[in-house]
Amino acid sequence: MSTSNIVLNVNGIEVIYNHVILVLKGVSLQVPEGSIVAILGGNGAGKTTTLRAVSNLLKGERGAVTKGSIELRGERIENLSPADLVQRGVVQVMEGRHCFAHLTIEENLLTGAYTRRNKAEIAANLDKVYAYFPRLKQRRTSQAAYTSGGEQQMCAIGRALMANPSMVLLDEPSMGLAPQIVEEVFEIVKDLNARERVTFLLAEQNTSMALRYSTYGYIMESGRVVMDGPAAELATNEDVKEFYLGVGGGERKSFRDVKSYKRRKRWLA
Amino acid sequence: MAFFLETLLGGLMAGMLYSLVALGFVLIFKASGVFNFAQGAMVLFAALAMARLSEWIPQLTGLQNKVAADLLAFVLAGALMFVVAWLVEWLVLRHLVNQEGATLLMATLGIAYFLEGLGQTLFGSSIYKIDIGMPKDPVFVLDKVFPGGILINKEDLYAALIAAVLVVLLSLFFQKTGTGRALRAVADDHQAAQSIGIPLGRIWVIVWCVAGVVALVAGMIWGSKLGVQFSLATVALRALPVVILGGLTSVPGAILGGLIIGVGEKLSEVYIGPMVGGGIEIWFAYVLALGVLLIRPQGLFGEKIIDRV
Amino acid sequence: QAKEQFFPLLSYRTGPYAPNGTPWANGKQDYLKMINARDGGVNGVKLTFEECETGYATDRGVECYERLKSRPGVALFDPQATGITFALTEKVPTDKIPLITLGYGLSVSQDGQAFKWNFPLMGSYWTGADILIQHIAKKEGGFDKLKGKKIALVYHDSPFGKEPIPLLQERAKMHGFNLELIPVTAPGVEQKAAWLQVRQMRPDYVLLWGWGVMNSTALKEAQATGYPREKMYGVWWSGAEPDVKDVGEGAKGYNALALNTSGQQPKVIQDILKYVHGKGQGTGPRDEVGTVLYTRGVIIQMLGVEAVRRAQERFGKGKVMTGEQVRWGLENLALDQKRLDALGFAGVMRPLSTSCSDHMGSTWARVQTWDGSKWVFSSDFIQADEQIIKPMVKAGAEKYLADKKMARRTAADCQS
Amino acid sequence: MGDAATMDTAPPGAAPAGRRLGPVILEVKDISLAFGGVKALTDISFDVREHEIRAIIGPNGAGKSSMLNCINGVYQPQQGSISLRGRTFRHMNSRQVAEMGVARTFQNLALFKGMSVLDNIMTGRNLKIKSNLLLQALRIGPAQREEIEQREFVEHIIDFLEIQAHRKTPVGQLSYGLQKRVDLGRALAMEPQVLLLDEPMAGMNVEEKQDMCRFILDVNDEFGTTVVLIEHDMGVVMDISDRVVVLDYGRKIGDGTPADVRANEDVIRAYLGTSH
Amino acid sequence: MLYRENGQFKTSYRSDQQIFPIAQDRVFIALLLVVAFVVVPGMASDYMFRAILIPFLIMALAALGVNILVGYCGQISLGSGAFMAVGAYGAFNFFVRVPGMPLVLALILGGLCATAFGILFGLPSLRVKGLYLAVATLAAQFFSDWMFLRIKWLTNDSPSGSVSVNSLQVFGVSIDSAIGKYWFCLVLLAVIALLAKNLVRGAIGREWMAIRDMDVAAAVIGIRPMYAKLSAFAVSSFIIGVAGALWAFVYLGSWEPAAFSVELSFRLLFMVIIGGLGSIMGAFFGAAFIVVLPIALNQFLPQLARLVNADIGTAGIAHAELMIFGGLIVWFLIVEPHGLAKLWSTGKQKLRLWPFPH
Ligand SMILES: Nc1ncnc2c1ncn2[C@@H]1O[C@H](COP(=O)(O)OP(=O)(O)OP(=O)(O)O)[C@@H](O)[C@H]1O
Ligand SMILES: Nc1ncnc2c1ncn2[C@@H]1O[C@H](COP(=O)(O)OP(=O)(O)OP(=O)(O)O)[C@@H](O)[C@H]1O
Ligand SMILES: [Mg+2]
Ligand SMILES: [Mg+2]
Repeated sequence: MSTSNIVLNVNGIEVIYNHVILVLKGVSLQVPEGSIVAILGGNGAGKTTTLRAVSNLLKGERGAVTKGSIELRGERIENLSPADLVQRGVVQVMEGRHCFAHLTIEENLLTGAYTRRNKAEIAANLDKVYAYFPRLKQRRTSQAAYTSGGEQQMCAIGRALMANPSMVLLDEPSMGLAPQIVEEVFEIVKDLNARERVTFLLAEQNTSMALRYSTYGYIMESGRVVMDGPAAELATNEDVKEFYLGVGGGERKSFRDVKSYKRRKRWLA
Repeated sequence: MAFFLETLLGGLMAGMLYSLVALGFVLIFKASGVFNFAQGAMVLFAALAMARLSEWIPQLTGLQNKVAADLLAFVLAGALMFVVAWLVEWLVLRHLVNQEGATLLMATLGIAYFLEGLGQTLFGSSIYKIDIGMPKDPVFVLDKVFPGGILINKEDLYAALIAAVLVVLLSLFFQKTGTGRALRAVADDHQAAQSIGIPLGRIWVIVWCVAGVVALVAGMIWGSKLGVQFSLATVALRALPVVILGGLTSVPGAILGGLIIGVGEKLSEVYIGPMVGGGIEIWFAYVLALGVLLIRPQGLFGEKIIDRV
Repeated sequence: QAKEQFFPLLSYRTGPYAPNGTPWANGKQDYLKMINARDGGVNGVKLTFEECETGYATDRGVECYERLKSRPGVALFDPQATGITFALTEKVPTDKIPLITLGYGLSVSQDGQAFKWNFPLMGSYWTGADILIQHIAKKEGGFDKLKGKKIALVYHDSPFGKEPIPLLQERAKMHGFNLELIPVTAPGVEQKAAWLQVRQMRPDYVLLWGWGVMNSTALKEAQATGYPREKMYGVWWSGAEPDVKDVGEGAKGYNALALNTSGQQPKVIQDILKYVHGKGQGTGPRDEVGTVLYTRGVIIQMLGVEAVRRAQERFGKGKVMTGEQVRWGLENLALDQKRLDALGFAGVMRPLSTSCSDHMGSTWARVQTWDGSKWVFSSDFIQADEQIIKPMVKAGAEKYLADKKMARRTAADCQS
Repeated sequence: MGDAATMDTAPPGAAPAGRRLGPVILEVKDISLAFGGVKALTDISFDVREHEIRAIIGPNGAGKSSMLNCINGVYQPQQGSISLRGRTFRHMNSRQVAEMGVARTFQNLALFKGMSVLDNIMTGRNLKIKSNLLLQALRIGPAQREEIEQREFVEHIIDFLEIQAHRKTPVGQLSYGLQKRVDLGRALAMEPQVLLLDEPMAGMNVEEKQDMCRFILDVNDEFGTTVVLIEHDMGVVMDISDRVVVLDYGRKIGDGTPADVRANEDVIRAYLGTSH
Repeated sequence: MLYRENGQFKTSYRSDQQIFPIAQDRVFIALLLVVAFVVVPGMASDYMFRAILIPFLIMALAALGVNILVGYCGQISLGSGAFMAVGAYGAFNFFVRVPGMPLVLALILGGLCATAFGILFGLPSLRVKGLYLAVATLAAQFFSDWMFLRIKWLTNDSPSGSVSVNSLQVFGVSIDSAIGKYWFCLVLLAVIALLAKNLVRGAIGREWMAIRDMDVAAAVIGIRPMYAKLSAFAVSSFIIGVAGALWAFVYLGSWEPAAFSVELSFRLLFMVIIGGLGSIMGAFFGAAFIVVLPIALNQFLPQLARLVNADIGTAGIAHAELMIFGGLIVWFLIVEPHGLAKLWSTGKQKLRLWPFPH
């Protein structure tokens, strides 16, 4: 990677929750302009925390970046507010949906365009989101709380797109979505990336998908980056294959045949 | 019959006055999901400012025209409420993003104490007068139909009008503008709102400021009725069943709730009270609100309480 | 060790009753300052004081009491609130500190043989109510004219407001007038229903038993419902400047009981202006000096100081008195007109003398009327009817003693 | 906890049962559910047999979660009936359902946020606790014993889910995936006969999913727990379920063995798409 | 380095389920009890007892009760003052009407009256939630204010509604002295706190918390919302009722209905929020904060003013007190939104890691 076109540069950050719980222990990563970068890792590895640190949503969780630096296009952003970041084109899709429960789906989407003024563009964008997720159009007048889990997830993704971002932080976008929608979401990512040069940083559990669509990957374990490399390389790495793709040692094993569940291997103990 | 009508009217107008205070609660609740305990203190603070400024301005500037002085005092008091709103955001709310309702509630309570102390320090704790030229004496209408006529209080009538205008304006603001939508979003989920670029700080300043102005109007009207002093803050307690009955999130609800509570408590006090020794209106208001809640747990116009799994 | 007699001052300068509490508290403080400045204390004993803010809340009041009661040379307590009075009544006998409740508190505590430590000086709500009824009767042309009349009591819904009811009921029975009770929920900011009821009943007179914001609100509502203010009679806690000032013209004609005069003419007030305010040591603003409640504060404090003086006469001049000794002083006050004149209270109040059986000392008051800008007296001093009140006090006191399983004080105890 | 020796890797309790399917334990008949104009479910019928792993699949908003909510008594369907272990109900009552041995996990986390992991899972055992308020207050005799028994049981679950380190952490502070595990733990703590799982593996990576599958198969094997599973990962569904119901827009469009369903045209069109 | 749990292996669940699993905590609590029972009585002045310690103990007890309802079961209550009043007047009636009624029994009966009242006004909680429920409880508050003023029988026919008790005895021993009252309150508080702690860490406590956090999910795992909510109302109002009776009998001695006004209800709610919702410890911190701080400020501010030679007068002090008090509330919340109890435990956690920052 050349350093010139790096949009996001996370440099050795340490994150502490509640003044005492140290969660990230020096995480560094770079996201080049126009790329799709994936963060992979097991539950509790710190993926979400990393994304929150970038989008500055840590404060609401009583977390703080205590060491290291985060730069967006060369500008230090640790002290900006999340709203400032959205102004600079960085939008996060939060894990676990977080739709505005009392607003309808359409209101949710329109709220996503809060930072924009041009009515025509917003309307066009809304149509685009509805085109991506036809299901949302059907449910546009329901209050978000009363839509299904997958519908909420689509709503959250669509809402972020309404801000017309230049960089999107996606936290587990595939969660709760039906397979073909998952596929579609990644196609949308690819599409936006290719056509509008939107940069993506995504945290995913669906490793095979993530590696298929991303350009570069970081693997995290208990608050550290333990491995990184171009997506294609990672996809062929034996360990990754075994633990993240479930195809260790040749063919995909049936879930029925995996034997014991006490065989976890970690890069770092 | 005449007396019944009188009581009814009296109740309606008292209700409108409650609504004015209730509006302040609704605004802030709608915009941040916080039940603002400081509303009563804000009413007091605003009224104190208004009362003392309208007294000081002629003294300091030699302004003789009373209307001009009052107007200036109103504007200055409004500006003061803006400063309060800004300080509240800057010193309190921004540090409590994404915290639970109870925490925020408590914080507004801290604000309430602070404002009560500050208000009395700056403006004194005696009884002060706001005289915006409201007519005090009663008028009697329909004296052809009923012996003695029906008593109407002009002051209350004006107050009710002002309240109605405020409500219409605020309803429009909430229903029709993007900011209104953003406010509701903030109330639902601070973090998600932040994540899509809604500047919580600015939103809160706006809302607290609007609530401050509503408090100022309420304080002015109540103040001209009661005189301005500490007890004004307790008016909030009478407005509480109104908010709850109307629904915490509904501006029109605050009005309708006010009318129902106003009428209910006056009728009960006048007709049931004497049978049980009187003094029942306040608990009756609460029981009335409770009765409605049992049928509609979110109040008449409140947003449905969502519980989903 | 300087000789100092300590006066704890419970007061409320914040909260709903602050507008009334403040001038009252200022008067109490200024009098002590004045005595020190003018006379150097009482026979050389300096008077010291400390204020403690109760906010009219009982628990804060108790805290203040506990804090200040063990100061050296503590003379007496004046709780300034009915609720605090109740709580302290239980505590003072053990601590042996007298409690003065001028014009408020428990009406039955007039009976000093039952309530050894309570001094409801100058009047209780029973005497107040009685005087009002007498005054009304006189206006109507005799007690027999009261028959069939309607008198409404609009009262603060608390023990304070309820105290006069038994007496009024007694009087109603005697003279055949109808007593209507209209409670107002504290603090009294919302009275529309009450006044609608008044309008419906059309009573001949309204007695107002309010405090703080309730008074001015009542007057405003009376105006708004067109009830004639001339027919309204307040107790002495409903007849001060803060109650009528911001109602202005609307309160014209309203009457209230007065225990004392107001104004800056009396000598004692002049002395305060000279010795205290003149030296820039006034507690409150200068133009508040001599207002109704301020003057009442001055009187309270004067009675306290005189009790100390009286006690010194018996237990040793120039000594610091204990609470018990001050209690004796309070029980043996004898302030005749001459003495009052000498103290600078000429015309301010009626003479007063207490005894073991009578802790009130005086049951006189008169009626004043607001003329739109100031209070003017509209009756002579009227004395409450002992015939009616005595038996009630006695009965109440007996019940109290029985409940507490205590015995009436003996004659010997009265001597000590 | 130092005392690992006494803890096995799988929950004790019910006696092992065979893999063979038993009689119908849960039967859903003609269920229809609508919210205003939205028809979440239309005339759905299917049955679940004892010891079976029954999957429910379908596109987003098909009505899968709503179906579970009907079984749990969270929603009251407008039409139809549900039979559970031989008893037929028009409307289900949550408490009764729980008492009859049905446990459930939730799609959107429904944990008790303010409570620790341990306490969350312990609530799953509450139905087992018999001592009254007074005994609990005094914490003597049976109350104390019971509490310890339940604790032991819960520790096995914690061990299994590998959340020992978080035992005393408030669940609100856990990562999403860990919270899902706790949710499962809470359901397991009820020692259910029927376990309703709503997307238990969302937010897990393959390795974790494998563990989860292993576990579901184990409880199913060893204790004969019947499992109703909603899952979007077709790999999982096809591998471990015995029969699959497919919903689409509130209607049932397929029902049968994984192989049947995979071949069903409607299902392919509505849900599976071509890539799977 | 002193505060470590390293090396304290628990070999049974019983030991892990103790109230204080860490040895240092146990020592600390034992010391605290010794101090409270023995050392304090030896050192405190009469003023300390009567004006600070006794009200603190009683308010802590009341806050404990409120915390069960609000903090553990999540039912916002603004009617605690009413429950205290019912406890006080209930106990009073038993005490004066039944000859020879022992004090402790009267207190318990008063508590039971409050329980009944609490359950009655808790019934709406089956349908009404959150802030809306506050209305139901406020209805209780204003109704009780009215009831004790208006129904003469309840106040033993005292014309003004004020009543009094005196010469209190426990098992034949007079507790009129400050120390006696202190010990009496302390014992009651300690016992009730222990029982309450047992409840909240037991099955019923988990039910309460489950209802608080997510009632639908709680119902699905078999918790009956009705039982959980009403039992919380019952237990909580019992404790609050006993506290109310103590407040009346022991602290005030003579009281009127206004002693249990809505302000008291608010204060109790503040105590539990400031102290920490859902924490027994929090009730103590909260009570200390709300009871002691204003008194401390009230005494400290004049001295401070004198120091800088400013005479701000009692009014100024009272206002400054309000401002500082409000400011401190906000400040504490910013430092730790979950209350002083959480601050305390975070502090302990830091201590555990010390000297390393994390
Ligand atoms: N608000 C919080 N307070 C305290 N600890 C937290 C908080 N949020 C997360 N943690 C802790 O930080 C660690 C990392 O959490 P994070 O949410 O970043 O993991 P993740 O990689 O996103 O996992 P998952 O895949 O399960 O979402 C976890 O151990 C978690 O318990
Ligand atoms: N309480 C409710 N009020 C209104 N509509 C509802 C409610 N619950 C569910 N719905 C609607 O019913 C439909 C089915 O929802 P359900 O949650 O059952 O879907 P699902 O199959 O679980 O989808 P997913 O896979 O996305 O979780 C959705 O369109 C949803 O919006
Ligand atoms: Mg995550
Ligand atoms: Mg679902």
